[in-house]
Amino acid sequence: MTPVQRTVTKTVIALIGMVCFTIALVPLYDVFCQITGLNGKVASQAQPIISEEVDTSRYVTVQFITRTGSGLPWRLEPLDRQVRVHPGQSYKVLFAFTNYGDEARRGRAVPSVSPSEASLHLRKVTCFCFQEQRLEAGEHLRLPVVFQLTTDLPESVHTVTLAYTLYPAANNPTLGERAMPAQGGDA
Amino acid sequence: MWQVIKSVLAAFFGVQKDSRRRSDFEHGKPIVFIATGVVMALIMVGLVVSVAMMAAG
Amino acid sequence: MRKVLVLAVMVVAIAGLQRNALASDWNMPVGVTEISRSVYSLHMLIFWICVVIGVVVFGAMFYSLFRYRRSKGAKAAHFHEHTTVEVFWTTIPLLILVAMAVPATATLKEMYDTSESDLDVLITGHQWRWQYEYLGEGVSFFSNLSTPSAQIEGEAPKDEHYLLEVDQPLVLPVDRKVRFLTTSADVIHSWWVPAFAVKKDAMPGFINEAWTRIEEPGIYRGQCAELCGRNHGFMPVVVHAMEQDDFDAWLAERKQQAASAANSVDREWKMDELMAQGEKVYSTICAACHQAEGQGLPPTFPALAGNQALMDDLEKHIGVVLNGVSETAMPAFSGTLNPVDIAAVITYERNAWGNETGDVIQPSDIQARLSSE
Amino acid sequence: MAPKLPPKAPLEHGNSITGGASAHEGEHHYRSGPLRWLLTTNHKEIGTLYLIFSLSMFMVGGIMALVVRLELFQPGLQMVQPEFFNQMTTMHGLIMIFGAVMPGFVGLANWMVPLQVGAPDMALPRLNNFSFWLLPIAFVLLLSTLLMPGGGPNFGWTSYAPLSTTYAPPSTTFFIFSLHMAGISSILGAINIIATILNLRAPGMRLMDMTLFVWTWLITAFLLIAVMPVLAGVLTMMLLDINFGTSFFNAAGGGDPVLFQHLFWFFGHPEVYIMILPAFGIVSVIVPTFARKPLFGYSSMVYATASIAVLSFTVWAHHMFSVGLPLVAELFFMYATMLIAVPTGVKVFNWIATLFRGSITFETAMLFALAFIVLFSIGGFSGLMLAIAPADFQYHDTYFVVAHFHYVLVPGAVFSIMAAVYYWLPKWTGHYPDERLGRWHFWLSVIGVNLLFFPMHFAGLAGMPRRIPDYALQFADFNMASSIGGFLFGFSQLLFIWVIVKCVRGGVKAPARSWDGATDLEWTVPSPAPLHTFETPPDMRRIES
Repeated sequence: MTPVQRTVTKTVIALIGMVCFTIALVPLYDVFCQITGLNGKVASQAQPIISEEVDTSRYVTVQFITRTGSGLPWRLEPLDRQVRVHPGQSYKVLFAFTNYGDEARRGRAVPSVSPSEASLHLRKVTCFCFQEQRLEAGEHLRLPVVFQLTTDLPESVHTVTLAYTLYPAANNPTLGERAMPAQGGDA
Repeated sequence: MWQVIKSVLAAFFGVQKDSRRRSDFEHGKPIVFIATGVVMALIMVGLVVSVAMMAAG
Repeated sequence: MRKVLVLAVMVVAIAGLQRNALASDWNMPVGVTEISRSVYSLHMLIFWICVVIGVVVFGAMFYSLFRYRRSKGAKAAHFHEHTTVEVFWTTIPLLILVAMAVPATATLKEMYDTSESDLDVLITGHQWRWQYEYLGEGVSFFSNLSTPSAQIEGEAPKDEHYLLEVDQPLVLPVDRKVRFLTTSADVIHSWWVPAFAVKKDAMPGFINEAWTRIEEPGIYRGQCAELCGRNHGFMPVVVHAMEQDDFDAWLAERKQQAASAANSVDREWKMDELMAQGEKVYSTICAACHQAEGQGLPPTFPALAGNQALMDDLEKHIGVVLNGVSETAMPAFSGTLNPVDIAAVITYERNAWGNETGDVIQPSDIQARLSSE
Repeated sequence: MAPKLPPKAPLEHGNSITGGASAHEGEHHYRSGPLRWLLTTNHKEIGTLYLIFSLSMFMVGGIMALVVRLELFQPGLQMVQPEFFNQMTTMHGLIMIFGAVMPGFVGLANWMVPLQVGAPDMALPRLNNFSFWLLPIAFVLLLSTLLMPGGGPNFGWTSYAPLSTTYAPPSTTFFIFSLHMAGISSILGAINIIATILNLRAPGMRLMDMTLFVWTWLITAFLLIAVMPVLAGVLTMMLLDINFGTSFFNAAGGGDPVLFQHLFWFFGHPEVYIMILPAFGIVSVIVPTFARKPLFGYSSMVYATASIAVLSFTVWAHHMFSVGLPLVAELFFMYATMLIAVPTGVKVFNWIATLFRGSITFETAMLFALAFIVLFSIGGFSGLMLAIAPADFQYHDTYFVVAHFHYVLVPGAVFSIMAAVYYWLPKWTGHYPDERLGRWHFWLSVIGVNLLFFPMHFAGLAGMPRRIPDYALQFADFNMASSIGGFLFGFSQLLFIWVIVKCVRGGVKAPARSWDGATDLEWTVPSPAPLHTFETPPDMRRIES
C-alpha cells in the first residue's frame, strides 16, 4: 500500500466508526434518558415495587394530566386529578378510557414526567402506557396505574406531574419502529 | 508519559512553548498524543459534569 | 476618508450606547419578577465585561495599527512567542468566566425550582394559538391573535399592539407562584413572556415546567419563539396580571360562563344562530389554515369551499372536526371546543361559500356523540 | 463569465526555490470547452470550479436574504406570504452554509493546500472531481424543490422534527437527498485533504512547519469526517419517519422530538467550527504577511485549534437550553461553552500580538482580515452572552441569536473568504486586484454588514423572535435599518464580482512573490500559478533556517 492508500484506509475506517457511532446514538440516547431521567422519559415496562420503609414524614402531590392527539375518537380521564402520596408507598389510580367513535380502534398512551429528575424515582408496576389498548366502538374501560415514588426522591420535589397523551396506534407497525415493548403490565 | 500529559494539558489551555512542541513533534508519536487528548477530553467532561452536579446540589 | 468613517462609526456607537442606557426598548426588559431582574443583571454584567474586554483588545489592536504603519516608517520586530504573556491572557478570561458562572448558576437553580406553586396552568401550543387550562378549576380556553387581517395586509392602520393582542389573554394573579406546564398538540412551540424571563418549549407528547411570580398588575406581551409553521409569527402570548381578588372574581365568572354554555347545549338551535356563531368560531379557529373564504392552501390545508367529498359525507366532516386527522395539522377539537361551537362551525362550513347542503347540526347531537352511553 | 484558465506555460519565473513549475506541459493533452471542466482532475481547476460555485450560491442565497429583508422592511405582509417567507429563510440558511461557505473553503483548500505543502496535486484527483460535481447536482435538486407542489423546505435550516417530518411539505424527501449528496461531497473532500496534507508534504516539511491555513484545514477535515455521518444519520431517520412509518422523532409512536435536536446539534455545533476554523487559518496567514512579522504564538494557535475542535463536541446542547433539560445538563453545557471561549480568545490575542511592532500596510486582503478580527470578536462576545444559560432564556430564538451567528458567519467566515480571494488573486490570475475598487468593496461591505446585523441585537433584546415574516411596531426602526444595510451589503457584492472579473482579464502584473511580506511556499511558484506545480517537490531540508 502506498502511504496515501494507508491514510485513506485509516480515514475511511474512522468514517465507518462514526457511522456506527451515529447508529448507536439512538439506543444510547434511550439508555442515557433512563439513567439521567432526561426529558422526563420513564421506563417503558413494568418495574417491581421496592419494599422500603414508607417515608411518612412528607407528602408529595402527584398530578395527572391527560390529552388526546389527533385522529383518535377517544377520551381519557383520571378518576382522581391528583393524589397526595408518601414516598415509598405504592398507590393505584384509575383512568377511564372511552371510545366514543363508531369503530374499534387501537391507541397508545405516551407518558411523560415532570420535573424530569422525578422520573428516576418513579416506579410503575402497572400502566396502560406499557402497551397499546384496543377499544370497541362506544366501549368504556377503566385501567389502573400502580406506582411508587422511591424514598430517595429529592427533598426539593413537592409535586410530580404525570402526563399521558393518547395517540392512534400505527395500524401496521413497519420495520425499525421503536414500538413500546408489549410485555409487562396487566392492563 | 508525564511529558505527553503536560503537552496535552498545554493544548487544552491553548498555550505552548515553541521548544516544547518541537520536541513533541520530533520525539512523540501522534497516536499517543491523540489518544491522550481523547482521554483527557473525557476526564475534562467528567470534571465539568461533577462540578455541575455539585453546583446543582 | 477613512478617518472620517472611523469617527462617524464611533459617534454612532457612543450615541447608540447612551440611548441604550436610557431607552428600554433597545435593551432587554428588566421585567416584573425577581427572576427577570436577576436575568437582567446577569445580562448587563456580561455585557459590560464584554465591553471592557472589547475596549482593551480593540484598543491594543487599533493602537498597533496606528502606531506600526509602514507608511510611518515602522520596522517589523521579529519576536513570535512569549509564554508568560500567553499564560497570562489565557488565565484572565478563565477567571472572568468562573466569576460569571457563579451568579449564573444561582439564577438558573432558582428558575428550576418549580415546587410549591399556588396555581398550575397547563399551556398547550397549537398551530397557531395557545390553549390555557387552569388545572383543577375546570377552566380552559384558546387564546387567538386578534389583530384583524386588514391591518396585516396593510389595508387599515396598525394598532399600538399590532400582532401582540389576543381575544382572550391568560389571566394570572400577582404575588402568587404560578407554575406553567407546557406541551403541544402538534409541532414544537415555545411560550415566551420577556417581562417574566420565562421561555419554555412546548413539546408534543412531553411536559415541561416553568414558573413565575408576577409583582405588578398589568398586561404583559410575548410571542411564540420556536418556528412552528406558517403562522409562527402570528401566535402572541398576552398575560393579564391582576390582584388576587380580581382574579378570583374573573375565575368565578369564567366558570359561570362554562356552566351556561353547557346549558345551552340542550336547546334547539336555529340555523341563523348557528351560522352567526359558526362564522365567529371559523374566523378565529379555522381561517388561519383553511383561509377566510374556505379556499384552503393545498396541498397542506385542503379547501372546504366546494369540497364535494366532504359535503357528501356529514359523518366524516363531524369526525374530522371532533377527532382531527392524525399525522396532519388538523387537530382534534372534541376536548378544546364546546359542543355549541363545534356544531356551529360545522353548520357554517356546510352552508357558507357556496356550500349549500342545508344541514343543521344541533349541539345536542355533538354532545350525544361525545358521551359514551 | 468563465475566468481565464491558467496559462499552460509559465509567463515568468519567480524566485522559485526548485523551479516549481513543470517543464512537462507538452505531455498532457487537454480537452477544450466544457468537457475539460467536467472531467478535470487538476486541483487548481477544481479549486476554481468550487470557488465559482460558491460565489454563485452566495449570490443565490443572497437574493433569498434580500427577499426576506424586503418583506421585513416594514411591518405588515407586503411582498410574500408566510409560507414562502419560511422557504426563503430555510433555503437561505441551507444554501449559505452548504453551498457558499463550505464549498468556498474547500475551493481555497483545493487551490492552496497543495501549493502550501509543496504537493503536485491533491492525493486523489479523480475523487476530487467527483466530490465537486456532486455539489451542483445536489443544489439544483435542492433549488428545484421550490417549484414542487407545497413548496420547498420551510422548517428552518435546523429542520426540527416534527415540523420537518409529520408536518413537512412533500418535497422534503428531495431536500434530504440533496443534503445527503452535499454531505458525501464534503466527506470525500475531507478525505482528500487529509491524505494530501499527511502524505504529500514536500520532503523535510514537518507538521509544525505547515502554515496555519493547512493546519486549520487538517483539523476541519477531521471534524467533517466525524460529524457528517451524524448529519447523514439524522437525515436518514427523518427520511424513515416520513416515508417508512418509523417513529424516531414522533411522540405518537414512542419517539422523541428532543432526540432530533440532540443529534442535529451534535453535528451542528462542530459544523459551526467547520465554518470558522479555516477562516482562522486564512487570517493567521494574511495578518503576518501584511504586518511583515511572523505569526505570534504559532504553536499556541495550532494547539488552540485542536482544543476548540475537541471541545466543540461537548457543547451542543447550549442550542437547546429552553427544551427543558435537567438542571445538571444545563449547568454542564453552560460551563463547557464558557470554556471553549478561552482558546478562541487566545487566537484573537495572538493576532493582535502579531500586529504589535509590525510594519503594517493596508491592502484590501489585510483590511478584510482586520475587519474579521474585530467583527468576529463582536460575534464572540454575543456568543459569550448566549452561553449564560439563564440569560439565554431571554436571547434564545430571538434576533439576538440571528445577530450573533451572522456576525460570526458573515464578517467572520465570508469576510475571511473574501480576504483570501484578494490575497491569492495575484497567484491565481497573475494580476493584482484593483486596490481602489477593492477598498470601495471593503468599506461598503463593512458599513453594510454592520448596518445589517448590529440593529438585530437591539431587536432581539427588545423581544423580536426570529423566523417571523411580520413583527410588532416597536421593532420597525431596527428592521428598516437592517434592510437598508442588507441591500447595501448585497449590492456591494456586485463590486466584488467586478473586481474578480477585472483581475482575471488583466491588471498590474504580479511577480511570483506578490506581497513582500509573504513567506509561504505558494509564493515561490510563478504568478499566475501554472497548471502543474511542484512536480519535482521542493526540498524543505535545504531551506531549513
